[in-house]
Amino acid sequence: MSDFPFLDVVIFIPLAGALALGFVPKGRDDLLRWGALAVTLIAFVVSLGVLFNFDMHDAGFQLGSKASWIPDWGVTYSTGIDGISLWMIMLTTFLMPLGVLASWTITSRLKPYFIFLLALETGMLGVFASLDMFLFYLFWEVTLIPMYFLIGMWGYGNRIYAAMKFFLFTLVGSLLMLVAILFLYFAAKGGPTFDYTKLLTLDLATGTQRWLFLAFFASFAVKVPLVPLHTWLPDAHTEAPTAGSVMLAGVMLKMGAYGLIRFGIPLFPEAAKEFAPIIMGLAIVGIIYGALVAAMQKDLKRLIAYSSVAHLGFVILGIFVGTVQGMSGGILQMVNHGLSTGALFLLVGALYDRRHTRLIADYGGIAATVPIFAGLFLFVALSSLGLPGLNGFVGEFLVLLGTFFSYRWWVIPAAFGIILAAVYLLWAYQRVFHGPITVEENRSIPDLNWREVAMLAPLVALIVFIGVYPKPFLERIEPAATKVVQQLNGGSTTTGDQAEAP
Amino acid sequence: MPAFDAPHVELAGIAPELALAVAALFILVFHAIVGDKLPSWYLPGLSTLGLGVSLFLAVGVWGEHELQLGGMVALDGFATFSKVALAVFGLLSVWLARDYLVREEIEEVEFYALVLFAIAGMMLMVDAADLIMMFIALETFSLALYVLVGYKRDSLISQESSMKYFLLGAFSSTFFLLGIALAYGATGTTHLYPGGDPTTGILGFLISNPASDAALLVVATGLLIVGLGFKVAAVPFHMWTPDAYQGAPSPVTGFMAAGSKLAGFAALIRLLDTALFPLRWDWRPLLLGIAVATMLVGSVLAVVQEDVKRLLAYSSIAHAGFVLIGLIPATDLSVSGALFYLATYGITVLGAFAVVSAISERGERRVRLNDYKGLFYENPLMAGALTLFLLSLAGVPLTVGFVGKVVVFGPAIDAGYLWLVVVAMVASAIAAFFYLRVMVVMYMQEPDEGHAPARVGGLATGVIALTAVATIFFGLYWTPLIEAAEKAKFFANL
Amino acid sequence: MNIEVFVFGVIFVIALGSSIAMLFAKNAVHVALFLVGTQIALAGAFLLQGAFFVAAVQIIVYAGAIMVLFLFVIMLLGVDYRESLTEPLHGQRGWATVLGGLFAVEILYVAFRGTDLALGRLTAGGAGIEEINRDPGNVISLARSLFSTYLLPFEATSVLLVVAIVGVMVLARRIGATEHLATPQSEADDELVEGAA
Amino acid sequence: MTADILGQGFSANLAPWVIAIPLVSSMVLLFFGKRVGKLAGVVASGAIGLSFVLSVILFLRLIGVEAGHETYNLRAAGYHGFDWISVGGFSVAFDLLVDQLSIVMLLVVTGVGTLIHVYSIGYMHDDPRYPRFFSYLNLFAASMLLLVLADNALLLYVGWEGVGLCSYLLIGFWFEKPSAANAAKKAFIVNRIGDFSFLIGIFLLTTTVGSLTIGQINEHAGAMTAGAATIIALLLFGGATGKSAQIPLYVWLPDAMEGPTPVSALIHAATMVTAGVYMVARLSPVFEASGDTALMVVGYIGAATALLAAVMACFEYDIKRVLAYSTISQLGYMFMAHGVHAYSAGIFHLVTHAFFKALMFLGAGAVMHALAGEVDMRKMGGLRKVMPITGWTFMMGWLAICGVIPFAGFFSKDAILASAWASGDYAIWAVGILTAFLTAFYMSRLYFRVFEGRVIVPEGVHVHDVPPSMAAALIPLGVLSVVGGAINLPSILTLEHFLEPVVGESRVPEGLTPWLLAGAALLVAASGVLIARVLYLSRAGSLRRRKLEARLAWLVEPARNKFYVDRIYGATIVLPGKRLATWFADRFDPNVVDGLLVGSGKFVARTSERLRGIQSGYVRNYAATFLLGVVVIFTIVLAKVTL
Amino acid sequence: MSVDPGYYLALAALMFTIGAVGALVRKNAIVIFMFIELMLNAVNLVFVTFARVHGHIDGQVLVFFVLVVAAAEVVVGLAIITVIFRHRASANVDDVNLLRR
Repeated sequence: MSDFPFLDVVIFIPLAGALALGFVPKGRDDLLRWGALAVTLIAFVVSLGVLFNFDMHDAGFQLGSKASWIPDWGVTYSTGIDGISLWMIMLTTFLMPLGVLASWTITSRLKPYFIFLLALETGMLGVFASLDMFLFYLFWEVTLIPMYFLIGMWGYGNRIYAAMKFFLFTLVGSLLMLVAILFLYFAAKGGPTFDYTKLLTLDLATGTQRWLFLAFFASFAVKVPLVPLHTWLPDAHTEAPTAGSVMLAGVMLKMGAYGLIRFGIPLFPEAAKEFAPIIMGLAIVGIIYGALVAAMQKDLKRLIAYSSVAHLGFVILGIFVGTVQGMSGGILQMVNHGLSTGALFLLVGALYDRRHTRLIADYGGIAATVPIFAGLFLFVALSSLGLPGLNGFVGEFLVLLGTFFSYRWWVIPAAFGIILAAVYLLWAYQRVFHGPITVEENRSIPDLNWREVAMLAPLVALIVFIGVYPKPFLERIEPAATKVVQQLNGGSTTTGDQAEAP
Repeated sequence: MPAFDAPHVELAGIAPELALAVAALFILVFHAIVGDKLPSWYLPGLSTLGLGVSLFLAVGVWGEHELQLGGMVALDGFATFSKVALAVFGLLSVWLARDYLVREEIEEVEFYALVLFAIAGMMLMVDAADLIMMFIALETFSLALYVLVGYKRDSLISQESSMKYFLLGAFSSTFFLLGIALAYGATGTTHLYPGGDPTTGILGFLISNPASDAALLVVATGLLIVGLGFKVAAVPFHMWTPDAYQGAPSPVTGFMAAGSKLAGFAALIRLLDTALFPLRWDWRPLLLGIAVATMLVGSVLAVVQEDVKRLLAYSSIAHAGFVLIGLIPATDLSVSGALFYLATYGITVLGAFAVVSAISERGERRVRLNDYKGLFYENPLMAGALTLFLLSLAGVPLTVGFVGKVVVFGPAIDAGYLWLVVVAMVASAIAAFFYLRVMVVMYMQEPDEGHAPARVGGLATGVIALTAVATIFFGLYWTPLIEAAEKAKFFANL
Repeated sequence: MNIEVFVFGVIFVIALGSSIAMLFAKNAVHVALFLVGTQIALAGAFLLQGAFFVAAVQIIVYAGAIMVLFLFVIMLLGVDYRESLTEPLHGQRGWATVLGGLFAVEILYVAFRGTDLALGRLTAGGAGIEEINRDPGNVISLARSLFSTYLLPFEATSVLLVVAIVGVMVLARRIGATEHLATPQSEADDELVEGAA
Repeated sequence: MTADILGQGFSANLAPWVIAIPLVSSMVLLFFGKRVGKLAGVVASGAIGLSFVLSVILFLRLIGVEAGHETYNLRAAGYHGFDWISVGGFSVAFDLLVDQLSIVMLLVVTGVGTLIHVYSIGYMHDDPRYPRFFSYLNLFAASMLLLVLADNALLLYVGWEGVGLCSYLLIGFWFEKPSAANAAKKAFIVNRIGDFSFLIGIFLLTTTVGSLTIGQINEHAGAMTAGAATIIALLLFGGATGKSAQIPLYVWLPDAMEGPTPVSALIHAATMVTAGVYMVARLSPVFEASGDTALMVVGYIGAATALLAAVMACFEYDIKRVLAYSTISQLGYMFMAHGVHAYSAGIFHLVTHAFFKALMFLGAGAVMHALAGEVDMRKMGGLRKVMPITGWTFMMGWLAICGVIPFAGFFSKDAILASAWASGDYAIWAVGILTAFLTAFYMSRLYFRVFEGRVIVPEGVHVHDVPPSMAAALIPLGVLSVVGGAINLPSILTLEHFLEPVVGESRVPEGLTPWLLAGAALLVAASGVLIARVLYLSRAGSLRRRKLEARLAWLVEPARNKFYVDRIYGATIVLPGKRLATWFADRFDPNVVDGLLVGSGKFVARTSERLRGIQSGYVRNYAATFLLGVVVIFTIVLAKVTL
Repeated sequence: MSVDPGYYLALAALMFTIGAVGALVRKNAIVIFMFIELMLNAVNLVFVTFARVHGHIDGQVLVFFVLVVAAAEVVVGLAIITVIFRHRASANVDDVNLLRR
C-alpha cells in the first residue's frame, strides 16, 4: 500500500483545477473545455489509486488523514473511506469527466461554468470522505452553491424557480441537521467534539436519538428525495443543464442516502430501528408513486426525475430493511442509479441539443433517424428498469431479497414497482422512438457524434459489467454494509441463511 | 460628607476614545487653518492615522482588567475586543466613504470627524460601566449618526431618514433614560459593578439584597432593553431601521449596521450578562420574545423588498435576532459567540455595503434590485464579492457567517434553547430566500442596457477585497478570532 | 394642611394642566409656552425636594435657553402655522390613546408601588438631602460629585456638544455654499417622490 | 448435488460456448451490422448452427455416459462459471447445467432456431434493418439458451427476462407501425407482471430452500410444507402464465403477431413461449411437493386456456392470429400434461409442437411473403397449387397438429390424453378431447381456406413459391412434423424414459385403454377435419357457415372480440391505473404535495407582503409601534414582578 | 410631614405618558420634539425624586447630564427639521414618507 494520500489529493484536485481555470484568459474556450476535462480525468485517475489501495477486508475507515483545524472548537480535517464511500467517490470521479464532455455544447460563460462544476466535484467528494461532522456539513452545504448557479445560470426556461427551489428545499433540511450536529457536538462524551468516530461511541437516550435522527433525516430525506419531499427534484432536474442533471441525479441524490447510512443509522441506531418501518413505507410509496407520476409526464427530463424518485425509493428501502443484502443492494443501487440515470440525462441532453425540446409529444418515430441514439437509450432504459444482466437488476434484486428476508409482505408493493418501471420507460420509449415520424424536423436529426458516443461508452461498459460481474463492487461494499446493518439491528445481522417456512 | 477627593485619572481604558476625539478635533481645526491647500487625501489619511493609533492603544491594553475613572469605565477584554472591532469598522468605513464622498462631491471634513466621534462614542459605550456613562456615549454616537445619515443634505431621502432616525432615536432615549432613572431609584446607584465595596453598584446591590428588593430594577431592566433594543434594531423597536438604512449614504449605512449594532449589543451584553445577570430569569423571557420576533420579522419582511439597501436593512434586523440568541444563555461560550458574530457580521455587512456603494453610481441611482440585473456580466468581481457577502450573511459554510451561526447557536443548544435555535433556522431559511434573490438578479437575468460599468475607486476596491478576504479567511480558519473572543472576559464575570 | 402638600398640589395641577394643554394647542408657539409652564412648575417640584441648583438650572437653561431655541426655530419656519388637529393616519389616535392609557396605568403602578417595592426601607425620605443641603450645601455637593465620580461623563458631554456643533454646522450649511456642491437631486429621489404622489 | 453430477463424468465445458457463440455474433452484428451487410444472415445462421452442433456433441456425450448401462440414471454435467451475486449468506453463481431435460430443449432451440434463421435469410432479405434483425435473433437464441442451461433459478430468470426483451425488440422490429410498437410494449409489460410473480417465487425459494440451484431446490423441495410448496409453485406458475401465454396473461401473444413471421415462428411458437412449460418441468419437484393443489391449478388453467384459445381460433380470419391462438391452445395442452404429472408428455408435446407450429408459421410467412403481406384468410385460396413447397409442407404441419396418425402431433397429444385419463382427472381429459376436436376443425379451416379450393390471390400480385433459403427451413421441418413423433415411440427411442430421471415417471394407462383413447383422439380429429371440409370446401359451405354462425351467434361475437378480455383488462386495470396516475401527476403532485411545500414558501411571501404595510413610512406610526412594544414589555415585566 | 415621593413619581409618570402620547398624535415635527422634551423633563423629576428618597446628591447630578444631552439633541434635531423644512416647506412629519414598505 502506498503512502501517497490519494484520497485527500483527489478531493482537492478539482478545486485546484477550478482555481487554475480562473486564470485562463478570455476567449480561450477550448482551453477551458479541455482543461476541465483534463482536471476531471486526472481526478479520476488519482481516484483509481484510491480504489486500488483500498483494502477490501477492512470494514473500518482507511486511506484518510487527520489534521487539527480549529482546536478551540474541536474541528478537525478528518477523512477516510470505507466500502460505501469508496464507490460514491468512484462514481463521482467517474461521472465528472462525462459531465464535462456533455458540457461541450455550452457556449456561454464557460469559465464560471467549469469553475462551478469543478467546485461541485470537490464538494461532493468531500461529503463522501469526511469523518468530521463539521467538515461534512461544510462540504454538504458547499455543494449547494455551485449547483444553484449551474441550474440558475445555464439551465432552461424555468431555471430560476428551479434553482431557488432546489436551494431552499435542501437548505431547510440541512439547517435542521446543523442543529442536531451542534447538539451532538455538545453531547459528546469527554468534551465537545465533531469527530465522527468519537461520536459513534455516544450512548444517547432513545428520546434524544429520536429527534436527532429526525433532524438528520429531514436533511437527507429532502436530498434523496423521499416522497413527499421530492417536488424540488423534477424542477431542478428538468431545468438544469445536462451536466447539472447528471451530477444532481448521479451523485447529489446519493448524498442523502449516503448520509443516512453513514450518520443516520450508526449515530442513532435505536431511533433508526424505530423509524425504519415508516421510512420504508415512504420508500415504497415513493417507488409506486414516483413510477405512476413518471408515467404521465410530458417532459422527458421530468419523467426521468420522477423515475429517480422511484429508484431512490429502492435504495432507501434497502438501507432500512436491516439485512446485509438489502443494504448492499441499496448501496450498489446508488451506483447503478448514478450510471443509468446519468446516462439517461446525457442522452436527453444530447437530444435537446439537437431539437431544443424535451417534450415527448414533439418526438415520435425517431428510432428511424437516430438508430444509435435509440439503441443506447433503450439500453439505458432497460438498465434502469432492472433487466437482468444489466446493473439495475443486481441492485434491485438484492434490495428486494433483503426486504423479503426481514419484511416479507413489503416486497410485494416494492416489486410491483419494477412492473411500473417497465410501463413508464417503455411507454415513453415508444412515444419518442416508435411509430411514424409526425414532426418534420425529426427527419433530419443527426445521430450521436464521436464525443457523445465517447461519453456514453464508459457508462454502457459499466452498466454491463456490474450487471454481469458485480462481485468487485459487492465484496468491497459488504464489510461496511454488514457493520451498518449490525448497528441498525443492535448487534445482530439477518442474512438469508436461515430457512423458514412462510 | 467627605471633602472633595480628586479622582484618580487613569487614561489607559479610554485612551482609544481619546485618540479618536483628538484626531477628530485635529481634523476640524487643521482643516480650518489649512483649508483646501493640501491634497484632499490627507483627510482620510489623518482619520486612518487616528483610527490606527486608537486601534494600537486598544490592542495595547489587551488582557488588562480593571475598573477605572471612578467606576465609570471597565477596562476588560470584552471592551478591548469590541473596540478593536470598532476601530476596524471605522477604518473600513472611512476608506469606503472616501471614494463615495469624492464621487458624490460632498465636503469631507466633517464626515471624517463625525465618524471618528461616532466611533469614540461607540467605544465609550462598550467600556461604560455606568448607566449614565452609557447614556452619554449612546447619545454621542447617536447624534453623530443622525447627522451622518442626513449627510447628503440635498437628497430628500437622506434628510427623511435622518429625521425619522432622529425623532425615534430621541423618543427611545427617553425610555432608556427612564430606565436609568428607575434603576437608580431601585438601587441608589448607576454604577454597574462594585468598586472597592462589594455591595455597591447594581451588581453589588443584586448580590447583597434579597431578590424581592429588585422588583423596580426589573422594570428598569425592561426599559433599558427597550432603549438598547432600539439601537440594535430589535423588533418591535426596529421600525426606523429600513428607512434609515435606505436613506443614508451607503458607507454610513454600512457603518451603522456594523458599528452601531456592535456598540448597542456590547452594552446590552454588558448590562444583562454581567450586571443584571442575577436577574436573568426576569429578562430572559423578554429577550426570548424579542429574539423570536426579531428573527422572524426581519427575515419575513425582507422577502419582498425591492431596494438592496432596504433588503440589507431587514437582513440586519434578522441578524440582530440571531445575536440575541447569543445573549440569552449568558454563558461564557455564548457571549464569546455573540462577540464573534458581531465582529464578523460587521465585516461582512460593511463589505456588502461597500459593493452597494461602489456600484450605486452618482447620486445612489442604482440601488434597486432590478438595477442589479446581470451585474455579474458587467462587473464579475463586484458581483462575486457581493455574492460572497450575501452567502456569509446567509450563513453558508466556508464563509465567516456560517461560523458565526455555529458559535452562537451551539452554546444556545448547549444551554437548552433548542427550540429557539430551530426558530432561528427557520428564519435563516427564509432569509436565504432573499439573499438568493439578489444572486438570481445578478447572475441569472440579462443586464439592462444603459448602465455604464461602475467605476470603483481604489480604496473601495481595497475595502471590498479586505472584507472579502476576511470573510473567507475567517470562514476557513477562525481560530484566532474565536480565541480572542473567548478570552474577551468581562471585568466582572459571573 | 401642610404647606408642602399645598404647594405640591399647585405644582401638580400646573404641570399636568399645561402638559395636557400642550396636547391640544394648535399653534406651536402655544405648545412651547405651555411647555415652559410645565418646566417652571417642575422647577418648583425640584425646589420642594431640596434640589435648589437644579431648579435654577431648569429655569435658566431649559425654560430659558432651550425653549428660546425652540421658539426661534418656530419663528424661522413660520409662526402663524397652525396645526390641524385632525388625524390623517388611520387608527393612530386610537392607538395612541389606548397605548397611552395602558402605559399610564402601568407606569403609575410602578410609581406608587415602585417606591414600596424597592425602597420600603427609605420612608424617612429627604432627610439625607436636607442634611447635604445644610452641609456642605447643595451646589458644593453637586460640584464635588460632578468633578469626582462623574468626571468622565462630564468630560464626555463636551465631546457630545462638539458633535452637536459639528452636526449643526454640517446640516445648516446652505446647499451650494461651496462651489462644488451643485449636486443635482438624485434620480432615486425623483422616483420616490413620484411613488409617494 | 453439484459434486455428484460432476462426478458423472462427461464434460459440459461446451455449454457456455453454446450461449456465447450466438451472443458474440449478435454483438458483432449489432455494432458492425452495416459493414457485415447482407452477410449478416449467414453469420447469424452460422452462429446458431454452430451452437446446434455443439448441442449435438453435448447430447452425444450425455448419451455416451450411459454406454453399457441399462438403467436410466440422471445424467448431468455442470459448468461453473463465476460467482455472480454473493452477499451475506446469499450466493448465486453463473453456473450451467446440462442434463436430459435441458439437452432436449437445447436441441429444439438450436435446431429449430437454426432452421428459422436460415428461413429468415430469404424472408427478411429486403428489410433495411437486415443485420439488426439477425442480431436480435442471435441475442434471443443466446438468452433462450441461457434460460435452458441455467443451473439456478435466478440465472434462469435472467434468460427468462432476456428472451422477453428480445421478444420486445423483435415484435417491435417494424416500430414505424404503431400497432407493432404497441404490441411490443404490451408483450413486455404483461410478461413483467408474470415475472413479478416469478421473482417473488424465487425469493420464497431462497428463504425456504436456502439455495437457488436447481439441484438444491429439487432435492429439498420434498422437505417443504405443502402450503409453502403450493405458494411457491403457484408464484412460479404465475411467471409461466406470462411467458407461456396462459390465462390470465395470454393477451399479449395474439398482438405479438405484429412482428416479422420468423419471429413468430421462433419465439412465439417454438421456443420462448414454451419457457414456462420448461420451467415447470424443470422445477417439477416443487410442484409435486404441494400435493395436488398446485398441479391442479396448473392443469385446469392449462385446460381452460387450451379450450378458450381454440374457440377463439375458430372464428379468426387473420392467418397468423389463428396460429397464435393455436399456439396458446397447444401451450395449454402442455400445461394440462404437467397438471396430471405427465411432465415428459408435456415436454414431448413441446418438442413436436415446436416442429409443426414453427413449420406452419413459416408457411404462413411464406404465404404472406408471396401475397405482399396479406394476412386475411378470406382473401386467399388454393395456394397449394401455386406454391407447392409451401402447401405440401404446410399440410404436414396441419396433419400433425390435427393429431392424425402417424404424424408427430398424434403421439404427443395422445400421450397427454392418456396421462390425463390415467391420472383419473377425466374433466381434463374431456377438455383435452374437445380441444383436440376444435383444433382439428380450425386448423383444417385454415388449411382448406388457404391452400385448397379455388385459387384466390390479391390482384396485381405475382405469386411465387419460396426461395431456396426458405425452403431449406420448411422442408426439414415438414419432415420433422411427420416423423417427430418417433422420439417417443414405445421401445424405440423413448423420450419419456429419457427424461424420467429428471421429471419422474409418467403414469400411463395400461391394457386396452391406451388403444381406445388413441382411437377416440383419432375420431375427434377426423370429425374436426371433416366438418371443416363440409363447411369450407364443399359448394354449399358458405351457406352452411352462415346458418351455423347464426345458431352460434352467442359464441361467435364474444369469440371474435377475444371474449372481451382485452377490453376488461383495459377497463379494470389500465384505465383506472392511467386515471390514477394522471390524477397523481397533474393534480395531486403539483397541487397537493408541491402545493403544500411551495405553499409554505408562498405563505411567507404573502405574510411579508401583508406585514409590509406596517412599515407605513409615517414616523408616528413607528413611534406607536415602539410604544406598543414598551407596553407589552411593561406588562410582561409587571406580571412577573407582582406574581 | 412631607409629600410621599410616590406622588412626585406619579406626576412624572403622567407627564411622561402625556409626552409619549403627544409625540404620537401631533404632526408638527417641532411639537413632537417638544413632547420628547417633556418626557425628558419627567425623567428629570424622577431623578430628583429618587435623589431625595435615597438621600444623596447623585440623582441631582444626573439631571445635569440629561440637560446637556437634551440641549445637544435639540440643537441637532432642530437643525435636521430645518433642513427638511427648507426642502419641503413643511414641518409636518406625515409629509415625510418617501421611505416606506
